[in-house]
Amino acid sequence: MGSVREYFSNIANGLGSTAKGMAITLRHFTSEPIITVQYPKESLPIPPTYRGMHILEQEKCIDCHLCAKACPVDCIEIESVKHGRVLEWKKFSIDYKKCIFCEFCIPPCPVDCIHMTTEFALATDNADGMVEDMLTWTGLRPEDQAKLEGKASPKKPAAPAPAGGGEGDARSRVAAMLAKRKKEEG
Amino acid sequence: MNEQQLHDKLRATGLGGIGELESSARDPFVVVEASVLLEVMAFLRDDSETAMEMLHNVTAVQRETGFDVVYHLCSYSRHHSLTLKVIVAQPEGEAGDWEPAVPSVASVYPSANWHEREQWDLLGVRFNDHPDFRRIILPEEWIGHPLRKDYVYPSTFGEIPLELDAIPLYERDENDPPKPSEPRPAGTPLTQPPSEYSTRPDAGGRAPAPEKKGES
Amino acid sequence: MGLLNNTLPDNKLVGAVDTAVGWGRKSSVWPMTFGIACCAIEMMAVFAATFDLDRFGAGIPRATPRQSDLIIVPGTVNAKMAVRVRRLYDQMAEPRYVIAMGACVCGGGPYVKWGYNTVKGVHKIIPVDIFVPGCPPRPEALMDGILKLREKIGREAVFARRNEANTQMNAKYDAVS
Amino acid sequence: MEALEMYTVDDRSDVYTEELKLNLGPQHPSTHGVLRVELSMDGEIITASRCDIGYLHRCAEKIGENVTYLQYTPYTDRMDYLASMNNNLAWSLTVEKLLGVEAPERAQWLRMICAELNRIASHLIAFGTYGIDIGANTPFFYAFRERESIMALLERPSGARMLYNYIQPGGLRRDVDENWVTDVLAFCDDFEKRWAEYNTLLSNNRIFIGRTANIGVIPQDVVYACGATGPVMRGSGIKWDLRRDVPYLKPYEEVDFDVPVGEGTHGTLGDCWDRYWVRMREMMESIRIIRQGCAALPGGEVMEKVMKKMYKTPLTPEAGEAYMRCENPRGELGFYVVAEGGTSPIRCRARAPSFCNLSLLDSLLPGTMIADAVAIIGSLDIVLGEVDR
Repeated sequence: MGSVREYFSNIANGLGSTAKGMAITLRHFTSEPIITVQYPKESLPIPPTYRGMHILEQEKCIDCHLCAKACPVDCIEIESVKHGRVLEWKKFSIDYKKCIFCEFCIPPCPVDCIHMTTEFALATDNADGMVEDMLTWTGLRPEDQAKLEGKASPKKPAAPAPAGGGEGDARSRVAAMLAKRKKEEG
Repeated sequence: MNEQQLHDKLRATGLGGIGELESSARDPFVVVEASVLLEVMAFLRDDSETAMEMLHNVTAVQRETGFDVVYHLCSYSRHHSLTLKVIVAQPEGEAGDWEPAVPSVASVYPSANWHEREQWDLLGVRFNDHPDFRRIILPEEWIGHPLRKDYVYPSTFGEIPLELDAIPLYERDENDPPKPSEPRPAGTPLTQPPSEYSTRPDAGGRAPAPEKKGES
Repeated sequence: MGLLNNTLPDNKLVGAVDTAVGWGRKSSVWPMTFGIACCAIEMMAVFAATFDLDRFGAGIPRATPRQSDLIIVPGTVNAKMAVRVRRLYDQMAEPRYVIAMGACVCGGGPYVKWGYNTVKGVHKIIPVDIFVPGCPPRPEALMDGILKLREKIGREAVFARRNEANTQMNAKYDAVS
Repeated sequence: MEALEMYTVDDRSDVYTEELKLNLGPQHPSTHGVLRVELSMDGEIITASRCDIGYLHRCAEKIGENVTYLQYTPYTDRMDYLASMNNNLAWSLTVEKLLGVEAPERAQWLRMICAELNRIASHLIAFGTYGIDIGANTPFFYAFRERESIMALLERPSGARMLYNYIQPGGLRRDVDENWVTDVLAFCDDFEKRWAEYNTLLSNNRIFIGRTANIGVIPQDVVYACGATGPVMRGSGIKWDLRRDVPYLKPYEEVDFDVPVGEGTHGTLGDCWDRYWVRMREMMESIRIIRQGCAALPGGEVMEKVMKKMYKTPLTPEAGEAYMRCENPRGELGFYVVAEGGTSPIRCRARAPSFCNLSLLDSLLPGTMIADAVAIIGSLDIVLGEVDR
């Protein structure tokens, strides 16, 4: 008889504690704020320190390869020809198939030209499409070309770096770059 | 007890083959002959003053002259720890695939079981009288012990391609199977860095020369 | 299906069927409960309340490959695991889709150089539809990948591509294994 | 074992059972990753089990011998990916021990706060997935909601959601922003209310107790013999916590907290419920530590000045070796590093807590029912990334 009572009291206990849990769920259903983020329309707030896709301020870059050296996975490839202080760019690519977003490429830069942005949506259906080209132009810029051909004295640097912190500049460039990417895609 | 007292205690047991307390490294350690290892371990575990209840870690280290097998013991009731080391020197004229052997301590500390299997798997150190001596992490058919300094990186494992530029399985032509790639020299990584700049010249670990920077 | 494809004219009716079936498929992409490594935690975050993949009809992770349409490969695939991944993929019913999540699965990631044991990208083993790089990708990035996959499914002709491609691929795989 | 004898040595000789080999995993929703267990079954009773690991082996120790000390920090993230902050901390402390430097005071306090926050996040995953293992789906959603808040907090200074790479040899990569401490304290207040709800939802649920109490009992001598640490050890009633007994960070000496141990509340000491309950109470202890840490947080630098140049020139410690133990959410993580000069160590061994905890499994499973096997694996709370490395 006792075991039968125990059996049914166990069932009653189980149902009771389940009901308590359901009460909590019901309370959350009615009174808690909605936490779901409707992703394509909105996104979680991303802090400005977020380690997303890189951005390169090409006119500042002095081709020192320190970022490539610091990279633990060798995902940065740089290729350029130096004409005195003028640089002829061939390649500056980051392979997002390898990149682990560790941010070790940022602190060694002596001229502070490589940054990380908050861009994260890199999904693609192309196996070779994850190598991003960071360059805004390749080869020489027209004014450098003219100078080199005219054997102008290389007193002035070809592209004077903008004075002061380039933070705002980099951000606006990110915006432009993202707009460009969006345009290409759709 | 500190390490010095533990060492004195060990010496007082009268067991031969217990070396000096080396304090040259950051963590002091005691070098023990392989022949008395089990006795030393059993003493450290059973003595009420040392009371080393747990074998925390077993590591094998490959050095140029041979192998070190390092045991980290710690006591939870007495709040102290001790590092023991067995040094197996590489005999003259032995090739790179030489397998050192030490006695297994799994009979004293069962926790050594998996640790020792892992060291065999990755470094090729034999543990004699181990209860279940086989690979633990890598597949049974794996060739070589990857943590050896002269390990040759494989390009495939069975049919599974392991190289970055391998042809995918489903794109292979059955009439024209891919040629087996050239065996790479020992110690060469699977992918070469894209340019001479993007790897550290002394990444091999042993070369002590600090890097010279052009910029600074 | 190839027969149907050859005999049916490319008319409005077939187009309408294509659209309808494509809409049905893309609105119920059921992923498989399959976690390997770090990325699996972010994948679980996508299934949880904050991101709620159920909004796209993909929120019912199935425990068996037979019932699932999508395999998200979240985490490093090594030599021992690659055989299992291949087998899981083989067990899935057509139409089946693959999302490679994370840098390791897209092309080796951090283990590309010294990883004696890791497969440098799961597309060496199974055909991949969408790559989501990142280490690990944010949940939003994975959802971006799933949205891209939905677009891709919607564009697909029902009677054409996948059957042909997969029969050929399977024959080739059977030959090598 | 009693149950085993009851079923195998029975007199119903007309009931013929055949031994069945069952593979649990590597793809199985309740093995917490890619663990494979070969089970020999007699009906529903497990007679023998054999663990097969290595499905997530990622060559971490080989990589450690080939990259610099700083570059290895992101790889430690990927070992125990649920507690990256603690792994970073253990690695940084090992390198600091090797170099003989010490992080500034503010960095030490921030390290402690971040590590404790991550401990809560890690235990939340253990709580949520354990619920799923037992058959309760709802706690998973609650756990992930709170985890998202922690992710958001840790993302602000570190810049990543999961694999932070924030604690580095010599200190922290950057200081926290000015509102961070306030937000952490607000989270603490919020979390205490949620924690009470968790207990109603799962801990005190009658069915949950029935599934976990008196299951998978680990006696104390087995804990020592198999080298189990962390909540598995404390669940068996051994009061040991490196944070209290061998403080590896200065702030741990100054803050006041308890070490929860299993008490055999629902029957035997050291069962699955005890291990689960130790984790739940550890979350509250972490909240206590975080509160005290936030109150006592000093000002100053967060990175040692001499260490800042490591980003450009790789660190080159002198020849030597160091072994450092840290209390991770899953147990004691030990890094053993042997340096011979040069920019990389010649041996970099990680003693992973999950690896040792998992070695218990083969001795725990025989004699239990197949449904309890899932409860036992879940209560050990393993992370396969750490088991295989």
